[in-house]
Amino acid sequence: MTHYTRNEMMIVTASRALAGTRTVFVGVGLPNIACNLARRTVAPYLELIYESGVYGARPARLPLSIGDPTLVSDALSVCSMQDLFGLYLQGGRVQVAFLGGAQIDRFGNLNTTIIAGAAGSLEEDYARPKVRLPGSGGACEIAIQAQKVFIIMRLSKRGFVDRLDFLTGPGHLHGGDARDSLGLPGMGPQLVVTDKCVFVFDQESKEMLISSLHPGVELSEVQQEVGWQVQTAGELKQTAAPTDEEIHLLREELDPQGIHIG
Amino acid sequence: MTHYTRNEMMIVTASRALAGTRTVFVGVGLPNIACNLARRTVAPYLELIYESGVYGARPARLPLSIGDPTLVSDALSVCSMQDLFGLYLQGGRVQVAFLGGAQIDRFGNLNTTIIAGAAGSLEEDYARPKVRLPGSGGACEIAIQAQKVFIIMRLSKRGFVDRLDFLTGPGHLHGGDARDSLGLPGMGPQLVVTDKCVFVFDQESKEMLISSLHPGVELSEVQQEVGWQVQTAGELKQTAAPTDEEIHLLREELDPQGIHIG
Amino acid sequence: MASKVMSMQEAIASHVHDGDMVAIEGFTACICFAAGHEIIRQGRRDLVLCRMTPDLIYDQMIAAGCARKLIFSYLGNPGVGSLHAIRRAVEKGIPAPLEIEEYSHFGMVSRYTAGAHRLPFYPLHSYTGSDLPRVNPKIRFVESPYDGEPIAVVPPLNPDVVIIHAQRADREGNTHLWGLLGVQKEAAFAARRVIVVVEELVEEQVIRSDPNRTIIPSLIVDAVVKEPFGAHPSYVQGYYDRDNQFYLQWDELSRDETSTQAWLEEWIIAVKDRAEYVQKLDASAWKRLSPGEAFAEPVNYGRYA
Amino acid sequence: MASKVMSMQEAIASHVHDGDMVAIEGFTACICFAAGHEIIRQGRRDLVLCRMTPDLIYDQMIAAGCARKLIFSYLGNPGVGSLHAIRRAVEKGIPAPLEIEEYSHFGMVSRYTAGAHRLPFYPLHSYTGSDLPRVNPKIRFVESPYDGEPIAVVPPLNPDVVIIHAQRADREGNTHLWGLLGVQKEAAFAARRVIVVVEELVEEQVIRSDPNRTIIPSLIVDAVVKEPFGAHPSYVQGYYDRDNQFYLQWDELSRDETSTQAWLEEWIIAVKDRAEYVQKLDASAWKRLSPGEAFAEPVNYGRYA
Repeated sequence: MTHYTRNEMMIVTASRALAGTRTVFVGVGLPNIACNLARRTVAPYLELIYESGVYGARPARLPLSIGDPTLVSDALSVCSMQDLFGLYLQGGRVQVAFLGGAQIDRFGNLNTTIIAGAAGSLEEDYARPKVRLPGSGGACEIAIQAQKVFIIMRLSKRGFVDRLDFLTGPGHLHGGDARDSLGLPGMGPQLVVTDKCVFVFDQESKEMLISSLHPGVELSEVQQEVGWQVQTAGELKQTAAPTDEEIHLLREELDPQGIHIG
Repeated sequence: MTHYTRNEMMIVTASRALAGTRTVFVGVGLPNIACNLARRTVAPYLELIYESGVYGARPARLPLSIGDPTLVSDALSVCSMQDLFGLYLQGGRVQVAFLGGAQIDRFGNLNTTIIAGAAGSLEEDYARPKVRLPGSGGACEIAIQAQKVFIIMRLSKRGFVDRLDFLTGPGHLHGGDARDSLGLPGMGPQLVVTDKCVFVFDQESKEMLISSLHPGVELSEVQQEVGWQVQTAGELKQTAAPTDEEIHLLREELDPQGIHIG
Repeated sequence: MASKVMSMQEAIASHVHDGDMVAIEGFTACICFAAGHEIIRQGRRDLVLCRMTPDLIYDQMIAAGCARKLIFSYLGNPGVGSLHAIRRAVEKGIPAPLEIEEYSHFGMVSRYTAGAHRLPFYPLHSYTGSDLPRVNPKIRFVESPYDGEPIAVVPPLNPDVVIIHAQRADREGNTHLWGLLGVQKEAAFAARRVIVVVEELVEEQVIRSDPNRTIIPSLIVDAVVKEPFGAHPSYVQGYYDRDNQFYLQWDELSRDETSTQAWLEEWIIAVKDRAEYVQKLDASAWKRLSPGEAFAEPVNYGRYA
Repeated sequence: MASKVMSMQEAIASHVHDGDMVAIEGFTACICFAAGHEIIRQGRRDLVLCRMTPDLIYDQMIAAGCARKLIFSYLGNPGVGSLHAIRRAVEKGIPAPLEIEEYSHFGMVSRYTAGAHRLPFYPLHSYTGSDLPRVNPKIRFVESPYDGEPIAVVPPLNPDVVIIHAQRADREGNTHLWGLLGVQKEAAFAARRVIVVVEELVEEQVIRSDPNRTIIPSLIVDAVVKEPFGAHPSYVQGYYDRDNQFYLQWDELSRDETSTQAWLEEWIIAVKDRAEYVQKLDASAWKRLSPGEAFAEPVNYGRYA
């Protein structure tokens, strides 16, 4: 079996989660490659939707950003952002959306707004942040409206925190039936793919559970990078390693310059 | 001076009221010809807007309806009806709109919905009308939103009534500052052009007043066709007759088959 | 993706059922008469018909007894006069009483928009001072949380089936539409099922060459029907003109219930499909209705590989 | 109508004033850097800048001290990383404190839409459960009068000036735009004044040949500027590609306040206009950024005379 990188492991795992999916809301970078890989393997009818207004993209190169001209040329439809967010996302036409963030908590809530300083209150921390992050972009409504949310994030103690500095995009909020009781249309986060393991969410409590460890990763390595006492989902499995075909597609076709897979 | 028909008199009078206007919301038939005549005479920069989604039409023939393909070919812009009603009309970009109706009252309120039978209540008359008219179309929001409304209607006792059977498009409602107090964005009806005379509206009471009689028309002829005691606006004037040039444009260029001017 | 191409017969049989809420949209342009005729032929009953402007096609469907209710904003034979069959139903209950639910144009547009955007309501500056809210309790008002002023709202409209006629689509239903766009995009996205009917089937690459022209994506399309001249007597921009002679003829013949029924029998019931209808029309009609050519100036999307 | 064509200098001098609310829109595509640079050169102050994605152009304008406030939804160098100058302003008040007002993308789109449609608010399914409403009191909720459920709303956004870059327009400002459409139409209709900047000026007949492609009508346009390569380092579909080398270079140099100011001095202040900027760029840049040809398939609108 071919040697593979941690990024390749993440991408392949994310792509397999798209088996049978028809529509995916794509971010650039890793999710973009994962979706293009899925189209060539487990989800041949997958259509890529970009918040910039693109449906059915067929990028001839790796897009530089979410609004690259290669996403427009040869797309099935290109519309205004009002239509993209209103008709596609809010209209309930997006089955899976990929999101990431600077911080995630045990219920899959995401922070992409600020890293707090020492001010103490949310309002003051927001007004004078230690680190100003990019903000929501479309993440807030994507988290609320997409049928399912898949999260891709590298595992780290700074990222997997007990308490977010700011809640930008709602996951399962405080867990249980919190989403349903607020009437959020989407089902929220279903999967968190990291470079070391995969998490799913408990059906009842909606708490994040370790579902499988990537080959060669120990449970303690994961525990150590998570800011709360994390449980496993039943018997712990090992994530299936990338196949030769997947690695070949990634290296020869999808990212020949090794920008994202390296 | 060339002999002219009553319709030609109406069209020419309506066209002159557009002097200096930039945007007009056009209906088919008489208003369409009046607007095209105005473009060639008093309002060279007039742009025609049709509710079907057309801005800056340059019809190569007399349109058969408000959605004729000749309105699309060579137009400056063709958009969805959501954009037409939302961005142009509600956006406050329409200076003048032409409306008509089956009934009008002294405050310029219009009825295009039903002619009542004998039921007695509005709801019952509506459920079982004597005559079912076309309904609002865009008239309700046009009456509310256009900066100014010009009305074209043939003078008749059946049309100029003391009390509408149904209020489809609001004029000045019960008069005075009724529109303002309800927050309606447009100024409401400013002018009523008929085949016998022109009406304006009193600045304070907003009641319809005879402003000028067409050549050869007696005041009593007008009184007789209006269902309320109608006043004049100061000293009664005579409407200026069509010029030879206007008549020539109408007959040779705008309606060579005499469909509307006859 | 598998092709969704099927005959009009199959498309109506599979997707339009008794009691459905159906919208054949198209504002004066691209009105799919072929679909309406097939619905009549297949004898559908108790439909709730939605359309901004019912036009002749709903006059025919209501005369044929397909509908129990009509949701609309303008009841007219555009540029000609009344819709006599619908007036008979509303004024006299002939052939059967017809329930109506009435809006203004912008109200109907807004209902489809709310339906397409999955919004609980859509706000618009209309109806204030009008009697329409008195006869339609679905028209309501909400207060703005910014200035406290009231504004009218309408609820979403989500038809079971929306039928759209257009110039061209690929076999999956990615559809190019040009000329008047009406409310087609909003209606199609609001629908549970969408039937696209086109003048021409084209290769996917034709669609992909001009993605800004794709008004309806394959994602929301259930059936694709190729039906040339399927919008006659209405028109398709660049393909054929409105057959105004027919609009005038209908104004005459539809004033009488007997001659209306005779026309339905001759031109719909006794006709197998649109191909036969087209054959039955005077051959000179197509020549008379054919427009000259006026092509859009070229547009380069560029290759970015 | 008289021509509205003028130089960028005239357009900015006439239409952008100190203290104005200004939006240079364009989502990754067609970002009018040329206008932003001219605003810096003319020394505008106290601007309220609106943009979904401030991108490098607002990073430069804020570094140059033009703005007192920023209304936005995503602060990033797209595909690269942070906007360091804006971060310095927000985190450390360098060169001056910057007030911010923050939304999600759909919230910004909805604000422009409400502004363009003259609505008191626009409803969207967002913000429920998020902390954003806690730090932005303009995000509110209203109850649906149909089911009583709350839904988020945002107020209209009506900038004093909106600047749009596009492929082509006529001399009155009727503008064809293709590729990503972003929020340009809504922003332009929401504006009090509109400046359109284009790669090519064309005859009115080019625009009239394809009216569905006209995103912005002359009616709402105040100035038309012909400025080839005016969107560099962003891209214009079919004309040139994004200059990603510059996006990477800015990421490096803008980390430091001194090198940022040196770049502004060399590439904006010391440069007369966009023509000089284009000359100053490596000549090979345009070759490197030039896409291949990929034309839209023909479309016939027909002549109906």
